[in-house]
Amino acid sequence: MAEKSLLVIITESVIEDTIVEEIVALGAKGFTACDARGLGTHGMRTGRWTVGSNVRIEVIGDSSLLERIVAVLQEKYDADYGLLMYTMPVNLRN
Amino acid sequence: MAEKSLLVIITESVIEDTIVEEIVALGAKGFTACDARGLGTHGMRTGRWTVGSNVRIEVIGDSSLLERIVAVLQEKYDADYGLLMYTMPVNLRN
Amino acid sequence: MAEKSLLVIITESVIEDTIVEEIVALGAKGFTACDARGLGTHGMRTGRWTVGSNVRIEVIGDSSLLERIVAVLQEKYDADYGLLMYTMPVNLRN
Amino acid sequence: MSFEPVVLFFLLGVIAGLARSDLKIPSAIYEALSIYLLLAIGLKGGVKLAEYPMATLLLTSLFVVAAGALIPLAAFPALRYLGRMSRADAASIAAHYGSVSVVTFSVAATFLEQHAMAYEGHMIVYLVLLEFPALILGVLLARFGTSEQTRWDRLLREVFFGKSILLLIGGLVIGYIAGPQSIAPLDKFFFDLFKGVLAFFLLEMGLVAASRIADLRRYGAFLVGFAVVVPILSALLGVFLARMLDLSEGGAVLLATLYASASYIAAPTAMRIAVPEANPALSIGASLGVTFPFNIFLGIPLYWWMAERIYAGG
Amino acid sequence: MSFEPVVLFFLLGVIAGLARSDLKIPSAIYEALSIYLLLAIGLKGGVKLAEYPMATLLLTSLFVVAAGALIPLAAFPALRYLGRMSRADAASIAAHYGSVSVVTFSVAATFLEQHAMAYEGHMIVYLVLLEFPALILGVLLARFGTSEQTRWDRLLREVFFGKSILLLIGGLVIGYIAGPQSIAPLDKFFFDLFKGVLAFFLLEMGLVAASRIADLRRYGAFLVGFAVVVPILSALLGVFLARMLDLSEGGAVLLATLYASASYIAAPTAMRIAVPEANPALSIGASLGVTFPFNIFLGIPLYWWMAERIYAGG
Amino acid sequence: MSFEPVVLFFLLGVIAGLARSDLKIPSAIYEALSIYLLLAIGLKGGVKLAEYPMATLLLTSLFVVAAGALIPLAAFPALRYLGRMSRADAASIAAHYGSVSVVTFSVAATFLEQHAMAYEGHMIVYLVLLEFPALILGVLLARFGTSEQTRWDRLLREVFFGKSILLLIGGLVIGYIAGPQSIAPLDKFFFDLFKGVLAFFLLEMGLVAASRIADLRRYGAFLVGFAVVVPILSALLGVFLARMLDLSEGGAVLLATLYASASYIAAPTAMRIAVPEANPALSIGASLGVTFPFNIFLGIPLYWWMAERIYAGG
Ligand SMILES: Nc1ncnc2c1ncn2[C@@H]1O[C@H](COP(=O)(O)O)[C@@H](O)[C@H]1O
Ligand SMILES: Nc1ncnc2c1ncn2[C@@H]1O[C@H](COP(=O)(O)O)[C@@H](O)[C@H]1O
Ligand SMILES: Nc1ncnc2c1ncn2[C@@H]1O[C@H](COP(=O)(O)O)[C@@H](O)[C@H]1O
Ligand code: NA
Ligand code: NA
Ligand code: NA
Repeated sequence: MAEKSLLVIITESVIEDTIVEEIVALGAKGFTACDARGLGTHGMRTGRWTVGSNVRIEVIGDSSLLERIVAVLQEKYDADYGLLMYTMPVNLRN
Repeated sequence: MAEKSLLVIITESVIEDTIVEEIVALGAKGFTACDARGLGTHGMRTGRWTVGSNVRIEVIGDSSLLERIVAVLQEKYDADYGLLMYTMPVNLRN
Repeated sequence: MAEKSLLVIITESVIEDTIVEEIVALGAKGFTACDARGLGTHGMRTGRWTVGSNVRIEVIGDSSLLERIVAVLQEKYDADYGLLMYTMPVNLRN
Repeated sequence: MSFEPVVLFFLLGVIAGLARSDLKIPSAIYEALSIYLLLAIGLKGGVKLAEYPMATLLLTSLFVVAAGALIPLAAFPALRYLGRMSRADAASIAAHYGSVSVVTFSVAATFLEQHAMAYEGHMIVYLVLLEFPALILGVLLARFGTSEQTRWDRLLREVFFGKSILLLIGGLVIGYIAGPQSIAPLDKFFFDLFKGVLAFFLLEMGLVAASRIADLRRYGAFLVGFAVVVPILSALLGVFLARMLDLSEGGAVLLATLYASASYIAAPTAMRIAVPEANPALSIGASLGVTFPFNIFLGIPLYWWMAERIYAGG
Repeated sequence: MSFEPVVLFFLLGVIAGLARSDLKIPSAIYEALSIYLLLAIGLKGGVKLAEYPMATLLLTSLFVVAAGALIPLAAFPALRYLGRMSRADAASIAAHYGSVSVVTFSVAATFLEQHAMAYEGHMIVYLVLLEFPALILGVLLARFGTSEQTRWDRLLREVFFGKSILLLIGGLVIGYIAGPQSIAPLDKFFFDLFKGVLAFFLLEMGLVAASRIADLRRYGAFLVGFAVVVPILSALLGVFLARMLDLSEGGAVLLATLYASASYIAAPTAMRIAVPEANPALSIGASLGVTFPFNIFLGIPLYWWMAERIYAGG
Repeated sequence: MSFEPVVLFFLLGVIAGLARSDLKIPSAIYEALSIYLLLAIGLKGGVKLAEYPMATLLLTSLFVVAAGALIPLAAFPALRYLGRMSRADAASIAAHYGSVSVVTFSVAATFLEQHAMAYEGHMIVYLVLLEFPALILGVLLARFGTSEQTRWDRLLREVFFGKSILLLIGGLVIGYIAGPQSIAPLDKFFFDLFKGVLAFFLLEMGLVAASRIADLRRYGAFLVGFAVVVPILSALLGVFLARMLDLSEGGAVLLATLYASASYIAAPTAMRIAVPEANPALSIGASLGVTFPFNIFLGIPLYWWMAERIYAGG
C-alpha cells in the first residue's frame, strides 16, 4: 500500500494523443483515459464530433512526476485548449 | 494550486439534462460527464437503452457550492431516482 | 455525511463480469463502471476490440470491505491480468 | 398461414440473454437502428398519405384516438383495485398499454406483406396519433387528486419532441412533401433494408427481454395475466372499430395490433420523467417481457383470426 | 426545377436541435457514416477515373487548385481588416472556406442526378485536391511574420493521413485499380445506399448546426454576411473556370459548389491542432451554421442558374 | 485469375495504422459489423443446408473435425519444443490456429464467387464445427499435467454461448427453419450488403493489424515462420481431405482456407479467460499480424492452385 498521487486531466479529445505523448515522455508509467463531455470556460462540449468532445485522463505517480506533468501541460496547452487538472493523494493497492 | 472540493454524482441518464441545469443554476462554472453503468439499491443498470443507463458527473468548486448542490439534488431526486453523491478535497492545478 | 472509502479498479474488459461477481459476493452493495483505455505494464490498450479494452470500476464501502476486495482481486487476478487498484477516503453524501 | 422468420431473431436474443452470452448490441447501434425504423415507417406512411382524402382521415383518426383512450382508462382501475398497485404504478403501466409499439406494428405489417394482404397506408398516421395521448392521460391519472407537482414543461417537450414522435412525424412530413418519385432513390436504404434492420433490432429486444424475465417472477401472476389479457381485449376493440370505420381486413389486423401493443421506447422515458415515483421495472417488465413476445408470436395470428371471423360475420 | 428531399432531413435535425429534443445520433454512428461517405465518394471517382486521359486531368487539376487558392488568400484580408479579426481567427476561417465540404458536394451531385444532368467523373479528383492546400495556406497565413511555432509534423500528418483525405484517396485508388467490373459487387453497399446514408448524415448535421446558431448571434453580422457572400463569389469563380476548362454544365455546377463550400470535417481538426489560438466556434459556426444550409437550400440552385446563364452566354 | 478488391481495404487500413492516421472505426461499429457477418454467414449456410442429406453431412463433419484437431495437436509440440515457448503460450497459439477465421473464409468465398466457381453450401457447417473444438483442446493442452485450475464453467459458457458460435448457429438454424422463400425479404440486408460490410470490416482489421506488426518484431522469426508454414501445411491437409470426401474443387479451396485460417474473434477472448497466463500479444500478433494477411493475399490463390493440381492429378 504505497502512497501516491492521482492527477486527473480533462481536456479536448483532439489533443489526446499529444497529451499522452507528453505524459509518457515525462516519465509516467501508465495512464487511463475515458471519453467525456462537459462545460467550462470554453463553453459547452457535447461529446459529439471530434472537435466538440473531451477526454478524462488519470495518471498515478509520485507527486514530483505529477508536478512536472502539470507544469508542462499548463505552459503548453492551458492558453489555447480547454484544460482542467486536479490532484489528490491516493493509496495504490497493487 | 487552489484547494477545492470535488463532487461526484452518479445518477440515471434520463435526468442528465435536468441535473446539469440544476447544477449550473446553483452556480457551478463547469462539469464533466461520462456514460456509466452499475449496481445499487435500484438494481442492475446495464447501460443499455436510455432508461437503463447511468451518468457520472464531476463538479469542482468551493465546498459551499457543492453543499448547496448536494442539498438540492438530495431533496428533489433522491427519493425517486437512482442517485449516489460523494465529495472529497482536491488540489486544483490550473 | 458518512465517511467511507472509494476503491477504483482498472482492469481488462474481458473479466468485467467476473470481477463484478467477486465484488458482489464479497459484500459490496453497488458499483459503477465505465469503459476505458490506457497504458500500463501490459502495454498499450487502445479500447478497441474486447481483448484490448479496459474497464474502470468504482466501489464505495467501508474500508474493511474494500480491503477484502483488494486482497481477493490481487491474489486471483493480478498475476495474469492488467490490474490497477487504488483507494481514498470520501464523504458519502446520500 | 406461413411463418415469419424475423421473430426468430427475438428468440435468438432471448436465448443469448438467458445463457448469459457475451453477445451485446452496443447502445450506439441500438440507437441508430431505432432512429432508422422510426424514420422509415414515417416515410412509408407519408408517401402513401397523399392517396387518401384528408377530411376522411381526420374524422377516422378522431375515432381511433378516442377509442384508444379507453384502453388506459380501463387499465388504470384494473391495476389499481384488482392489482392493488400504487396510483403511480397503475398510471404508468396504463400509459404504456395505451401507447403503441412501433416494432410490434412493423412485425404485423411484415406479416401481412408476406401473405400479400393489403392494408391502408394511413395506418401509420394512427400509429403516430396513438403514441402520445396515453402518455398525457397517464400523467393525469397519476396526479389526479394528489398534490404532487408534475414537470409539465419537461413532459410536453418529451412527448412532442421526444425522438420517437419527432422522427415519425418528421418522416411522415418528408414523405408527404417529397412524394413517391422523389423518395424513390431513398427506397434502397429506407425500404429494402427495413426487414433486415428489424431482425437486428429484434435480436437486441430479445437480449433485453431476457433480462426482464427474472424481474417478472417478483411482480407476480397478476401483472403477467394483465399483460396478456389486456392486449387481447384491446385487439378486439380494434377489430370492431376497424369494421365500423370500413377498414380493410388487413387494416383491422393492424389496428388491433396497435391497440394490443404496449410502448417500450417512448413511454418508459416519458414516465420516468413525469411520474418518477412509478417503478419502471414493472411497466417495462410487463410490456417488453410479456406483451411484446406474446404479440409477435401468438397475438398477431390471433388478431388476424379474430378479424377474419368478425369480417366474415359481417 | 424539382425538389431534392434529402435536404429536408437537415431541416428535421435543426428543428429537433432547436426544440431540445432528446434525438441524438451517437458519435460512433456519425463516425461510421462519415467513413462510409468518404470511401463511397472516393470509389465512385476512382471507377470513373480511367475514362479520362491522365495528362489532361493533371493539367486541369493545376488550374483548379491554383484558382481555388485564391479563395483563402482573398478571404484572409477581408476577415482581418474588414472583420477586424485576430490573425489566427482570420487564417483559420480562410482555411475552412478554402477547403471543401464533401456533404455539400454530395448534395449537389444528387441534385444533378435527380435532374439527369451529366457531369465529369473526375470532379471527385478536384474534391480531393481542394481539400488540403487551403489548410496549409491557413497555417502559413496564421504564422506569417509571427514568432509562434507550428507543430508542422502533427499538421502534415493530420492533413495527409487525416481520415478525410486518407479515405478519399484510398477509395479513389481502390476504385481505379479494381475498375467497374470488380467494384460491381460492392455497388449495393457503396452506391445504392449512398443517398440514404447522406439523409441520415444530414439529420446529424442539422442537430449540430442548431447548436451553432446561438453562437452566431454573438459573433455578429459581419461573419454571417461573409458566410453568404464569399460562397457566392467563389461559385462565380468556379463557373468561369469550368467554362474556361471546357467542363460540362453539370461539371460547372459541381466546381462552383466545391469552391462555395466550406469544410467542417477536415479543417476544424487540422486548425485546432495547427492554429490552436484561433477560436473554433467562429469558423465552425460560420461554415456549419450559415454556409452549409445556405448552400444546400439556396446556393446549389443559384449556382446552377449562374452556370446556365454563363454557358448560354458563351 | 483476376483480382479481388476487398483485400485492398485491408491494405488501406494497414497504411492508415502505420501512418498513425486519426482514422478509427468506433468499437460499437466493429461489434455491429461482426454480428452482421456472423449472422449473415449462418443464414446463408442454413438456407442451403436443406439441400444436403443430413446423414452424409454428419459423417463428413466427423472427418472434418477429427482431421482439424490434428492442427493444434501438431502445432503445440512445435511451439513448445522448437519455439521454446511456455506451455500456456504454446497451447493458446495452438488453439488459435486450430480454430478458424470467419473473415478469411468470407474472403475466400467472395473470391470463388467472383470466379464463378461453385462450392458446397454446407461448408458453413464445417466453419461452425471447427470454431470451438480447438479452444477446448487448447485448454487441455495448457492444463495437462499441471495443477492450475481452469474456470471450466466460464470457458464452456464462452465457447458455446460466446457470440461467435451463438450467432453462427443461430443464423444457421433460422436459415434452415425459414428456408429460401421466407428468407428472401432479408436478402437485401444480409446478402446484398455482405461484401460491402466485409470491406468495412477489413479496413478495421488492417488498422488493428498495423498495431500488431510492431509487437511481432519482439517475438521473433520463429513465430512469423510458424504463422506462414502452419497455414500452408494445414491447407494441404484440407485439400487432401476434400478430395477424399469427394467435395468439389471450390469446396476444397474453402476447406483448405478454413484449416489454414487462425481465429482472432472467438479464440482471443476464450483463451484470455481460460488460459490467462498466456500472453495474448503473441497469439493475436501471429494470427492477425501475419497469418490473416498472408491468407488473404497469397494463401487463398495458393490453396486454389494446390486444389487444382491435386484434383487434376486425381
Ligand atoms: N468546475 C468544473 N468541474 C468539473 N469539470 C470542469 C469544470 N470546469 C471545467 N471542467 C471540464 O474541463 C473542460 C475544459 O474546461 P475549460 O478549459 O474551462 O473549458 C470542460 O469541458 C469540462 O469538461
Ligand atoms: N456502493 C456503491 N459503489 C459505487 N457505485 C454505486 C454504489 N451504490 C450505487 N452506486 C451507483 O449509483 C447508481 C444509483 O444507485 P442507487 O440509487 O443505489 O440505485 C448505481 O446504479 C451505481 O452506478
Ligand atoms: N500509472 C498509471 N496511471 C493510471 N493508470 C494506470 C497506470 N498504470 C496502469 N494504469 C491502468 O491500468 C491498466 C492495467 O495496468 P497494468 O496491469 O500495469 O497493465 C492500464 O491499461 C491502465 O489503464
Ligand atoms: Na396499445
Ligand atoms: Na471552398
Ligand atoms: Na485453422
